[in-house]
Amino acid sequence: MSGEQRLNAPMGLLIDRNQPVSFSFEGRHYRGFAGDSVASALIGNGQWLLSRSFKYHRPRSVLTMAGQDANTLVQLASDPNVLADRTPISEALRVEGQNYAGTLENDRDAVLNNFGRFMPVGFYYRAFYKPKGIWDWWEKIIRKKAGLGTVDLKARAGYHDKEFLHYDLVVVGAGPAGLSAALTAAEGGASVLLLDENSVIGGALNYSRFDAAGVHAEGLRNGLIEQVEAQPNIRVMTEATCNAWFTDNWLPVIKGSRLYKVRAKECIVAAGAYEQHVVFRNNDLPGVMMCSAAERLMKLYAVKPGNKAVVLAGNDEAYLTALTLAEQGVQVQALIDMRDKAQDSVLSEAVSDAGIKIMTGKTVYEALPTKGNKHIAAVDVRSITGQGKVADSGETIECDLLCMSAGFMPAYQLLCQADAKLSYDDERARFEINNLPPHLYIAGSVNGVYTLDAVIADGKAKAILALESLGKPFLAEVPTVHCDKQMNFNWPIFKHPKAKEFVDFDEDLQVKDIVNATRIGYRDVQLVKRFSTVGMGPSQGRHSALPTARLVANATDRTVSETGVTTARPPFNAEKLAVIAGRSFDPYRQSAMHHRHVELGAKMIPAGSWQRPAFYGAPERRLECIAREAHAVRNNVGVIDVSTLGGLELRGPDAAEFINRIYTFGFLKQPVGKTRYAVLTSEQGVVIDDGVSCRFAEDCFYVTATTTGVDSVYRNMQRWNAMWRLKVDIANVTSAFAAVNLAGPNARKVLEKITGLDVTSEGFPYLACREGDIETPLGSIPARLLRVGFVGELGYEIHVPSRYGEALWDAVMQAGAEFGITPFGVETQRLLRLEKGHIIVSQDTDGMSHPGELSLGWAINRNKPFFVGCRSVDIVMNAKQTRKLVGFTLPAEMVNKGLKPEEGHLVLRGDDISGNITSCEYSPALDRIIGLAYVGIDQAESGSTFRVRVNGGSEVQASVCDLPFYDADNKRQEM
Amino acid sequence: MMTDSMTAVRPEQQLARNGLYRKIADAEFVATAESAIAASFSADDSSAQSRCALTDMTPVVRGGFRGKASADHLQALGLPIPEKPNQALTTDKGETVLRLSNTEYWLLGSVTDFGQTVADVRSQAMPAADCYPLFCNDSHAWLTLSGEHCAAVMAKLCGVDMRAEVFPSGSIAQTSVARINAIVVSHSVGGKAVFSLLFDTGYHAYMWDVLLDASSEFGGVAAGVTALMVD
Amino acid sequence: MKIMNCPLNGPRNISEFVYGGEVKQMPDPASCTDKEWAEYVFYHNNGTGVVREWWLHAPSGYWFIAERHRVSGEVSRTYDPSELDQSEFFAAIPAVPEEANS
Amino acid sequence: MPFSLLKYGLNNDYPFEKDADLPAPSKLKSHYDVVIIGGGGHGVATAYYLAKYHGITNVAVLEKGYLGGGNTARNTAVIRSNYLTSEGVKFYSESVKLYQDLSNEFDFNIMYSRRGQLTLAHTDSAIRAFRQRTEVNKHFGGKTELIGPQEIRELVPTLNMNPGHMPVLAGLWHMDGATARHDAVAWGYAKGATQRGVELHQLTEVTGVKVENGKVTGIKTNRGDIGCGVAVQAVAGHSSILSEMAGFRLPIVTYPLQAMVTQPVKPFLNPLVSSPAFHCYVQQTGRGEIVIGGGSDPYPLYGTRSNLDLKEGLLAHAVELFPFMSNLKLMRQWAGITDMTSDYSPIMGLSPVENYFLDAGWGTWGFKATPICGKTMAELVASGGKVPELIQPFAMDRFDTFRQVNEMGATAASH
Ligand SMILES: Cc1cc2nc3c(=O)[nH]c(=O)nc-3n(C[C@H](O)[C@H](O)[C@H](O)COP(=O)(O)OP(=O)(O)OC[C@H]3O[C@@H](n4cnc5c(N)ncnc54)[C@H](O)[C@@H]3O)c2cc1C
Ligand SMILES: NC(=O)c1ccc[n+]([C@@H]2O[C@H](COP(=O)([O-])OP(=O)(O)OC[C@H]3O[C@@H](n4cnc5c(N)ncnc54)[C@H](O)[C@@H]3O)[C@@H](O)[C@H]2O)c1
Ligand SMILES: Cc1cc2nc3c(=O)[nH]c(=O)nc-3n(C[C@H](O)[C@H](O)[C@H](O)COP(=O)(O)O)c2cc1C
Ligand SMILES: [Zn+2]
Repeated sequence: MSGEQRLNAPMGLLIDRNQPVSFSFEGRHYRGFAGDSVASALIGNGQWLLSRSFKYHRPRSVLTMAGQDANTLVQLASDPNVLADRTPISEALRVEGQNYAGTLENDRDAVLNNFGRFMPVGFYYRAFYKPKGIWDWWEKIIRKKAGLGTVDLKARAGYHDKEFLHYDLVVVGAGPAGLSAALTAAEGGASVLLLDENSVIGGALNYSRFDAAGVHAEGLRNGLIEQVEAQPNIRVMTEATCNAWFTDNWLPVIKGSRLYKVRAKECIVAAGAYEQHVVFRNNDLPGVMMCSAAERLMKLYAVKPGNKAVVLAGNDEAYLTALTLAEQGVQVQALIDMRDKAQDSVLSEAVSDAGIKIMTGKTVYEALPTKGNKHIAAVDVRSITGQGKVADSGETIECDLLCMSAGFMPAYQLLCQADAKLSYDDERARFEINNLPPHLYIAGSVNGVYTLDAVIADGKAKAILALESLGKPFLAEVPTVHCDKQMNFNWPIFKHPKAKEFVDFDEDLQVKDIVNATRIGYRDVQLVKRFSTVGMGPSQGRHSALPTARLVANATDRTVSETGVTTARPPFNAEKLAVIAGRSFDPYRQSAMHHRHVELGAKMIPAGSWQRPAFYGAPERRLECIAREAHAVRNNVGVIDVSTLGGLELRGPDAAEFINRIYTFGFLKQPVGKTRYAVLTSEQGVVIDDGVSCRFAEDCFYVTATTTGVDSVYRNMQRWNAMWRLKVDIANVTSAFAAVNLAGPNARKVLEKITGLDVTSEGFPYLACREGDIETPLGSIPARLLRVGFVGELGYEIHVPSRYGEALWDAVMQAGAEFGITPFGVETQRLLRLEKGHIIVSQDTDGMSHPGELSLGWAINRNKPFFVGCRSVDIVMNAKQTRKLVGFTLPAEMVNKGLKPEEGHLVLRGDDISGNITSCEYSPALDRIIGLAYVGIDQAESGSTFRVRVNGGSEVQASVCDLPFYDADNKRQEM
Repeated sequence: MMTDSMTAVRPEQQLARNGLYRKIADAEFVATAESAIAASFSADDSSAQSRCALTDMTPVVRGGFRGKASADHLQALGLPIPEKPNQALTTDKGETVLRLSNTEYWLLGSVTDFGQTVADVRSQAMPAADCYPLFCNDSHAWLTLSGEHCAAVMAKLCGVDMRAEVFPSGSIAQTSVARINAIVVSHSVGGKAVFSLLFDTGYHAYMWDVLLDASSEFGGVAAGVTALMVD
Repeated sequence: MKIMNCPLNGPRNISEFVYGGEVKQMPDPASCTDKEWAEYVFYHNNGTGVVREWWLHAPSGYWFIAERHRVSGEVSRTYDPSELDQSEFFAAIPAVPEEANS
Repeated sequence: MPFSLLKYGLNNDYPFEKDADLPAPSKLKSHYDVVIIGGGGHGVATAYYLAKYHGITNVAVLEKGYLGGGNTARNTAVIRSNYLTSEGVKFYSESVKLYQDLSNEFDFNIMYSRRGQLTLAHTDSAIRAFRQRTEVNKHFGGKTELIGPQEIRELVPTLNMNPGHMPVLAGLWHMDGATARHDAVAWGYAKGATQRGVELHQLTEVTGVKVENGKVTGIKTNRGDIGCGVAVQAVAGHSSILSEMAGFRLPIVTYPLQAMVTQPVKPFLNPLVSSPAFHCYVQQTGRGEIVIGGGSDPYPLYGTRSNLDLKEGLLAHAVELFPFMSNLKLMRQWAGITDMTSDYSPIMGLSPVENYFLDAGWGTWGFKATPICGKTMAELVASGGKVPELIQPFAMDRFDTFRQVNEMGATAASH
């Protein structure tokens, strides 16, 4: 653990010694090399302490050097919980520690370490709530200690986008298994995407040693990589993580700030295996790491992980690590093998020949810290006397590095997400993955195959299977794969009376925590997880799953297979929200006249995906604007863009019959040239949309629908006709038409100027529809005209092909200029229609409103055999009615009293709620407050009064009145 | 780069307009029968355009027919009929016939006559039954994406594989592009291989921005129709 | 993401489709009991086996029928609704009146 | 340090076996007075109140997996009572009241945390609906207000008031909004029930329901058949499967519902925040993770596999609302199987089979109802089938009479 010393080449595969990089950690400056990770650069500088643990604030340092643990989580300026062993350094990068009080070095919260015994597993459930109410106080204190890093509230996402990719075969992991699979598949003619999360391909070949001489891997690696890179059918993607497996081989691959969504016809997962730790006291001290971590430090970064090492072996791999350590000048004090002997005697001879003492049948019982607890200083080595049991005394061996390997756990995450089953072979002490879905294969160490030749054969074998499934049979025999290498020591767990033998580093969970959870009754491994939080931290159980399963099995008299492990869920690695969110697609839709409204200063509001003018003018003068616009419509002429209104074109010999079945009214006898109100009920008998049906020919109807309802109305129509099979063509023409409603006493005068149609009250009476031309200075526009009365004045809707929409608007505005034509918005329209007592579906109706409650009985044809919802309408209308939508006014003196009921206020009856206000406005035309409300059926009589509770809790009396409020005999709209 | 037969015009002087013209106001527009189409941009760079270009074809006339008699009707008018749904055929004069279902056909006008031929087809007498003209000239906007990176641009917006091997000229995908329903056609316009996108006119400006954004990685630029008129 | 095979458009991501409910037979509204009608409107088999369902391919506006397993999610068959007899949809097949069809 | 922890620290024998929350597994008896199918929160709460208030303890709770491993383990633990209908508000308010005392009642801390819930309105129709909910809530004594942008900024200064094309116009501020350690609720009930003599049988799957003369008489399980006087089905996502065993159909469709959680960060968000228009709600747990939830999957399925699609949309929305969350790291995504009714209200009470009682249709909103469900279902059982007034509106036959209790607007994406 000395200063800036780096090993010589060929160590340091990833770094460029010619490119020094300086950065800071906790305010201190350090130098590393391009290619270094934050962790390798810091350790290269002798800075071991990287983070503080979640619960006890224990000092932590690298464990895997592969981003598979939470020990290296650090804070970047606006990026919390960043993996120091996967994050490259860059010039002037500022890195901080996280989760401490004071400094990382002197964390005041580290005292929590001494109180561990008062915090048994699940202690939160057993304290802090007596006396009643005290929890509120405790909670605040406890919450302050929660969390790891800190979010930067000013952070914003950079640019993140996504890309869809399609391949015959995706190979996840470019270790020997993946390389060999990709090569075979590409040779067989498949298009292959080969993914690896690291910056270079090769996987374990890059850092691991495969034989005593240490030569086999190098040649193999170079050969495989060269061939893969030369193969045109293979696309290699590095620094790319396959972050989940979703149904039908749908693979999210994250590379930098881009999310690739990859569809693979076939997928081979060659993701390798995670080395496992030995559970003993203080196994979390800085300087205690996986064998593979030490190898990565040396091979990838040329960092010497220590000067005096002890290697703790549960398999032969650790022997190889000992050899590399020795070769790189680390004094290996001892190789402690928990087994009776190594499986491969060649290896143990090589280790002995290197002058390393091999101690078999022993384990590290405890790691002893330096003064200050920041690093390992020695190990207490004991003979193993039984499962998890050790001799009463042993020997102490000094060291500043402990490399351990208890075994390997397959990288099962992606496969578990594919519902593969993880089974445990109690005899061989290893997991197996089976029950894979079709088109998904595993190869290499994830498949429990460890000898290099077998790994390569396995990759090839799976590629041949994938090729077969692709219909590209490969004329080669499927190699048989055989591997009897024993990787796992079956009980690498040594409980210590003083505890701190960590099973889960993320959550600071010790052996007793797991065992005690089962003793308190949480026996299922899933309950153990939820009670103790084992496996719920940032590394999601990559290292705790196996020891937990073993401990739970042992404590509950079951086998590990019976116990199982908890479910691995997406994502594979923690993923930034911004990457998944991506570039935000927020589609918006504009009418052909949109820019005219903006130019006129409209306040635009959303209406479904559309934007519509609410009114024209400054938002703070809303009421004034609405009043002005309403006045213009009532007394002169106004125009509103109604392009967003849904439009459906129904044509064919059965068009009338079709509409007759869809809508409640009768349409068979609707005359050509006339419009009819059309109400739509759901199959439950609830009013869900309304519009106007225009018959332009015997076999041609144009039906309007609400802005937000039309898509679903259209879909439902199509579905009904897939069953009815009537001769009708149904088209959603909403976007094909732009439209305005020209309304007000002077509407006819304006219209006259721009059309040759007979627009007199006889020639074009109320509720008629016409086809004709609108004349503009730029030419004439074919139009459909509907004489309708939604706002209660003489009015014409003019619908034109949308390409003419802007010209239509201009023509109307120009023709109306001499009358002072006033554009009006949706909010004004809402007031005007309220004065006429017209309902707005979804504002004045809710999910239960049936035609009876809305007094729409007149719009239901009782003589026809069927319409959608008819039977339900019968049932609900025949049942006892409970409420009704009525018009109401407040006494004249209530105007301007500040007691106007608002939409949503309640109607009361005694102590009960009997209804609610759906619409309420001050009507300038009537100088009264008017509205629509659901009231109890007994309150619905015209002239009767009811109470409304308004803002502030006071009540007002409203009286039921007949509709419409305005122009009761409809003279104005029919003039 | 305008040919002599073209008349320069501003879009707002024409009767028919669309939701995009303000966004591409820096283009030089020429007149179509009733509208204006962007012919070229002052910043036109033909090498950039050949790599990746986005062109608004909305002013070019389109038409459509649906019903059992549609195929016969079109055939009688001399148009080729694609054999199966989701296939497209292009005529010698440059119109493209899309077959969208068993009984639905759309016609995309040629860039050389801005769709006049299609307009003529639309004005022909209709069969007495089972053939209904569609409204796609107004309900749908039309953009083309051209250049060697078309498939790569689409890969950022759409889940259908549009690489030439699997989506050759003559293919149609009715799918979702940047969360909007769209019809994507691989065909040629003015002799140039393009992807045509047809989608709800209300989203005209939205889709333009989305496509430009996606193509910026490939140096994508806005181009006028003259960029498509290669011989 | 699941792939759904649209009879018109071929295999597509399931996000392009809209689920439209179980295929149910409508009882004769003119003669069924209220209870039978309520069963039709509100109640579902919602079983764990293969269910016949309505699906819409939204970009092309095409409705079809899929037979899908409610646990594995596997879609065993998709086809045009015309392949089903109308009696699968209606206990009493609605008649087209003369005047409408003239 | 609270005194209660000292005893653990000072005693080397901890845990004392008598302190066990749950007893060891036992054999099934041949007959129980009451069999409760489903060991989720609702099932064990029913057992608890049966034993506690009604002295009925010859009760077995049968759970096919592990205790509380269904939706109880999967839900985002939003507890609130700001519903829309009078029936709903009365019912959920009772539940919230019960929740507040549970830790002390159980002698087991469920970490009930009253944070307040803020639901955002981005359109005027949402404001209308929220006003009505506010008023209905207040009418029944709830603490709910309709608040404006300024107050929203003060409550949640980190919120983006102009997300996408939909500015935040108003908010429904529900001061009673809370959360709790969801698993602990099931454990606390199970502990209280088993200590009073109820048997909890995990890994015991019900495979059939014996009905004779229209009356339930027994239950078949993978561990053998048992007789029963009364059976209660409380199986949430599996409701239709159980009802089919008992011989009837339900007005229920089963949809997956997903949720996700980020790695823990230091606390920055106190209230629960939800935006129905953005189909998204977020909250920060006591451990510092951000829990994010949204809308149901778009088609029915009996599966807990999650998908990418929903996650993409949901996180896009979460980041719109809280842009700085873009650097947070998502750690886990999961799903539950929910039993949706068409009116977003539950189905409680009698079934077509005599003595076979229903607690179903909990969809995406039933965690908050756990205490009151247990209490009313216990009353129903103890009274021999007299339906308590509070749950009468939720009878299954409301569908036969077209009298739904429509909570759709008050439930979507706020649970
Ligand atoms: C992602 C998500 C978020 C949610 N968020 C909220 C929220 O914020 N607030 C809220 O109030 N609600 C929420 N909910 C809803 C809530 O989780 C449920 O309504 C509630 O948990 C239902 O409780 P339960 O006890 O009825 O069901 P469960 O907890 O599902 O228990 C039912 C049990 O029955 C068992 N079972 C099923 N079949 C059998 C059988 N044949 N034999 C034996 N046992 C069987 C199951 O294994 C299960 O354990 C959410 C749900 C999900 C999925
Ligand atoms: N000494 C060690 O620590 C160690 C570890 C594993 C394997 N090995 C040896 O290596 C050989 C096995 O090779 P292999 O090919 O099975 O494994 P491998 O470890 O060589 O390769 C797996 C590769 O997949 C990558 N990867 C894993 N999940 C990924 C994902 N979701 N997205 C992108 N990349 C991902 C890993 O980073 C790694 O590079 C055996 O001989 C085995 O003994 C040694
Ligand atoms: C409110 C809440 C918070 C959660 N927090 C975490 C967490 O911090 N870490 C974790 O791994 N899982 C967390 N989970 C998810 C559970 O691990 C698990 O995914 C969920 O209970 C579903 O079970 P399953 O995934 O085993 O099927 C949380 C779940 C909920 C409901
Ligand atoms: Zn939801």
